[in-house]
Amino acid sequence: MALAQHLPALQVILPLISAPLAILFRRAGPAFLIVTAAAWLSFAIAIALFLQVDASGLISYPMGNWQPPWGIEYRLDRLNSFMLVLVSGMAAVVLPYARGSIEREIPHESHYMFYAMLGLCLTGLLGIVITGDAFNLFVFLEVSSLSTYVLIAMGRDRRALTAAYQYLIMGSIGATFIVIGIGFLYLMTGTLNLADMVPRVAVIESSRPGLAALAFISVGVSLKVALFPLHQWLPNAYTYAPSSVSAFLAATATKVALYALIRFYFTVFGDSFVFGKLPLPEFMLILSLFAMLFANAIAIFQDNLKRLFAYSSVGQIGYITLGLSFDSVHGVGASIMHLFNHGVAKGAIFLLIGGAVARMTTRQAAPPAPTFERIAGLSKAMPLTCFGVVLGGLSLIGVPGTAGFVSKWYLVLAAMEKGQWWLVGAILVSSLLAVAYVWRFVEAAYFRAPPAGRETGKEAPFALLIPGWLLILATLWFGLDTSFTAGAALDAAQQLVHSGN
Amino acid sequence: MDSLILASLVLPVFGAAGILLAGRWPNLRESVTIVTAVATFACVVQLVEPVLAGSQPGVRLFELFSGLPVAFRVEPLGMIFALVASGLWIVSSIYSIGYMRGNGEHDQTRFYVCFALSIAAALGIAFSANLLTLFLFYEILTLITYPLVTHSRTEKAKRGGRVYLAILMGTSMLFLLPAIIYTWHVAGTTDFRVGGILPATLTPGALTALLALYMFGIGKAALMPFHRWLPAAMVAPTPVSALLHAVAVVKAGVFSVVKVVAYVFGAGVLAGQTGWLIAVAAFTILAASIVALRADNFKRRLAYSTVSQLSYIVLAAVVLTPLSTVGAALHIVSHALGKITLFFTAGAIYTAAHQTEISQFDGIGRRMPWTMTAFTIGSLSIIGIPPFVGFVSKWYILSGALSAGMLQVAAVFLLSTLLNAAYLLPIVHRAFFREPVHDDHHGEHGEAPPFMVIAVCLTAAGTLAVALFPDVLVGLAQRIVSGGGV
Amino acid sequence: MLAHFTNVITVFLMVAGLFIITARGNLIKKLVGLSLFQTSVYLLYISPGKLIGGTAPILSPAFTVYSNPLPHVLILTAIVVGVATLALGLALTVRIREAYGSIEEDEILALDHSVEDDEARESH
Amino acid sequence: MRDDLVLRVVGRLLIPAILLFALYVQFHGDFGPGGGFQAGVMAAAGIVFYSLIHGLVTTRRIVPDWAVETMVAAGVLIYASVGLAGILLGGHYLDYSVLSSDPIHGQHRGIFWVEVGVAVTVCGVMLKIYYMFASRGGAED
Repeated sequence: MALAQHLPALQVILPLISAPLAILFRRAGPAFLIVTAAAWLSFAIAIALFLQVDASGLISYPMGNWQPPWGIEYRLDRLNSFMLVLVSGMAAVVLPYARGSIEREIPHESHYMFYAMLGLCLTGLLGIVITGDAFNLFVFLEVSSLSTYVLIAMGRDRRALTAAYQYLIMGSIGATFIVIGIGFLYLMTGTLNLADMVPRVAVIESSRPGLAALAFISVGVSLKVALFPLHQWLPNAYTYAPSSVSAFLAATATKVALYALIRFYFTVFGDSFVFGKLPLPEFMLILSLFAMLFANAIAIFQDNLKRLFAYSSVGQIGYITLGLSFDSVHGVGASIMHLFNHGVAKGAIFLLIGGAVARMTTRQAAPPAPTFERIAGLSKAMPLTCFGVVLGGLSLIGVPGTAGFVSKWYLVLAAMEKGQWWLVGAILVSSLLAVAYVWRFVEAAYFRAPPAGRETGKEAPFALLIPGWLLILATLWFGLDTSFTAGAALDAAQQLVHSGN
Repeated sequence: MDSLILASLVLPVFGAAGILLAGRWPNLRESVTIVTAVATFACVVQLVEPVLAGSQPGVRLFELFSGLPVAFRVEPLGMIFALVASGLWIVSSIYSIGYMRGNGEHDQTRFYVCFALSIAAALGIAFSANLLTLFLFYEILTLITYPLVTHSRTEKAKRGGRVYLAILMGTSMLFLLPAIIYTWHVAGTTDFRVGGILPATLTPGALTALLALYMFGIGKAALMPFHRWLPAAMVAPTPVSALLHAVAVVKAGVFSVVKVVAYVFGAGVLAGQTGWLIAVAAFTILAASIVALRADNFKRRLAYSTVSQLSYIVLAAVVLTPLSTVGAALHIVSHALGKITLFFTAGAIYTAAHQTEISQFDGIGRRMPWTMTAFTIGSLSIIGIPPFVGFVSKWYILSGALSAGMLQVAAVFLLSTLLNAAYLLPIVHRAFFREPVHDDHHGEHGEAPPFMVIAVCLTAAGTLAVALFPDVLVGLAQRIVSGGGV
Repeated sequence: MLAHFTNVITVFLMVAGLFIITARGNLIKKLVGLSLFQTSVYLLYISPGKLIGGTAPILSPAFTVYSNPLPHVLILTAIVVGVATLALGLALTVRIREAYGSIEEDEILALDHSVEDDEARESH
Repeated sequence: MRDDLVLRVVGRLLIPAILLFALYVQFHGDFGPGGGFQAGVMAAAGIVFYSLIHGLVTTRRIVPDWAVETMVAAGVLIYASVGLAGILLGGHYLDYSVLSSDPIHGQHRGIFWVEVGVAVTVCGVMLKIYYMFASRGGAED
């Protein structure tokens, strides 16, 4: 069918069209239907593209029939076809959830705007992943960022506004750094096509502008990644955003930024330069260790569950960057796997917590912060929600049988291949820190008596429970059947890692 | 054959689902438990004959990592462990009914569900064909027993649960997991094979480090200094302590130790490398016995006794002679039968008399003759007095140690036998030969509920029966060393 | 010479912008800094695209030297993005002002802290 | 709002000229400096000028909020549909050459519609921003 060849374009265009359509209707119902349909279709497209890449390798789509490197090219390989599945899949799960959850969080008259912004955010994220053009990447980055700021600011708590503002400043600085870096690359190579850049960058990468480009891009993308210590914006943003937004961002936004990092480091500059000739791996390794140990330790002492799991995200991002710094097939593969596995698990946790919060919210007041005091004894009222959060937590810890275990296995294996036993220790210690914060939840939800005055006896609404549990089941599934995650991730790593170790 | 393996793993899981569904009707729920237990045991028993005959039926599920599947293979040692775990599940289900109802415990449905799932996990460990599968079920067993340990939901249970989880998860994550990954890294496989899988190129230093990671990583074997979780787990209801912390969980630990020593390292690789481990195990045996001697809380004394007895098995395994390996396998059975009897007694006394401290047991044997007789038999078996099964296993272990010329090991065994007697027999004496103290708090009481008494007598009889008819077990145990047709 | 000159300006704007963002507590001033910072990037792109003596890239036999149009196009996009960011930032500032009664960062933080203290007290 | 005769007269004279010039810039975009972006800003500037003279309330009656939002959305939709038309007519996304039998003509047609989309959206966004700020803090009178 002729349409099949246009799937790369449709992947991005469908959500892009859904956003203005949602605004045109100006009503929550149709807006929801349109954006959800777009998200589901784009999920289907992502799967189709993944299979297509799996079967026949690279796909290139020239936008407007301008052949690369002159025109903008959408380019799909193992890595980004895998990422597309994650991003669009999360959107497909989060959207039905959002319908139930924003009811209590956002005034009804702005619902259509919420859906439009979510559609736009999805467009941006998918665009970053699929595009083969450096400047286009920046534009999509800003599309997703701007819509994200709006989405975060829609939280009912006024601190959502300051969180969004903080993120706007940090995010814009990050994006501007990226665009400066891309500018240097363009000035030096005369091209914006990432694939076309590769041979030309190889010539100039040791020059001063080349290094400056790498530095600017590194810092800029790290800001979006929330790599420790550039993570300051993340805890507030995740804590005060509407539940569905927290879940979607936690699962996709930082992951897509990490994708951009991988793309620049491994494809454009080449890992043998970035990790072989520069002291970058040491640098990244130290930052990753700080993230894994400090952020996870900070997480233990949080009182607000959403903030706790936000800090946990910073820690888990440390795992991912640690894997990248190994620059080996298993290390990079573990990182790519963990992008996916952590995204799914963390998304599930935020969805389930959001369900619990929704149940505790009355229509008049702002949603209460899910503090440990408030969720004390919650397991009696919401057994399924609590059990789901625990299972998601087990994946964060990396208990066998969950998806987190698979990525941890490869990460430890990669550390062993490097002969770095102390790193093995650090990875495992940081997963023990995860045990500590997950068990704080367990003890609060299962052992403490419910606070006086809380209504008990009601499980979270099913419309909110099902999407969360769907992701939990996915976590368990990918903990046992790894042919999709590990297969794709290791293949992608194989394509990315060149340095021959 | 494959279906039997899978059935014995899946039946308890279905049983758990059934229990959950039948939660509202206690009689139905308990029937489901017992029917499931019997059916599971029946499945396991049917596997005995082929294994005795030398075949090792196996089944491969999905591949978790490329070349590293979740797979099951029934070999003689696993067969023994599975028989013990599933067989005693029946008895302890009967016992649980008496205990849970007698004490009016809350959340009984959750209790039975977790119990059934624990058994499934234990069987998974028993049948695992490689380290990965073993680790998978090992961790599941830790997690699924956590709700049982903390069943009472009190502050004390929470603290006990913390210790339990911290030590078991901590050791398995910090030591066991890297050990397994390292094994996979250097050997390219994690399958259990007779003679070991480690390449000969490994330096002695690396080998020792790896052995240490395994031995301390398998925290369930309760080698000192990682034994504290076991006394901490005693906050659980007694059926849990009895089946899980005398049989399923701790035996999963020592079972894993024996498997790792026999099938990952292999006697040849380890020869001469295990001196320090023998010392640690010997120290654990003696130190735990001495702690047990001083404990007044009945369950605490039993717990430390368990710690000590577990190290018997570790010690027997690392002596590395065929006889001692047979002894280790048999001791898994004999200690299971003996110790479950003792724990059942503890629960019976708690239910009937609400006593937990040994100093309160004066004259209790006169009121609870059946229970305390069973206790005496169990004690004698643990001490190793013929004609009970404890004697058989100790005999093999001792002969093994002597055949290897390890006199100091033999001495440790003898010394600890004396200590066993010293911490168990005074209880018997107290129960039967002291005048009961009459206090007004508890009033008169009689025997424990019938369900419990039946269970206690069954296991006590078991210690005798197995000692008199040991053919099947000894046959299986000898299959371990004779190679079992791999 | 010209290239050097623009580079100096670019770097000056960049540093000045970043300085304002970090050193000023007023939310509006921060946005001003952000705009300056972004503006420096426009210069960075545009100035190398300009050839002295070059003309607009419209093909004509009379000219042989053209300026590169691509940076202009890119920066047009970047400007749009910058405007959108600025507008959104200002809108947020307005709403922060409505919610907190202040646009000074330290005052807002103080208000937030007092709220968090209240929450903590409530729950204990 | 004070009624200022000079302003009103100047406004009446200038606003049509501004809007007309916006259209000129829009349609001349193919041949000279100009295009949808500039045209949209100019048109919006004309309306903003009107509101400075006649007040926000009056302006909002003429160009209501829903119309502004519709403009924002419609512009993007126009752009996206031009792209989709490319696919439907057998080319790639945003392939203008297939929009007409003659590729050059097709390019014209495509660019034209894309520029229309840009103009509509830009005008909408500008007004949206203006409304957003102007209506805050009691400025509405």
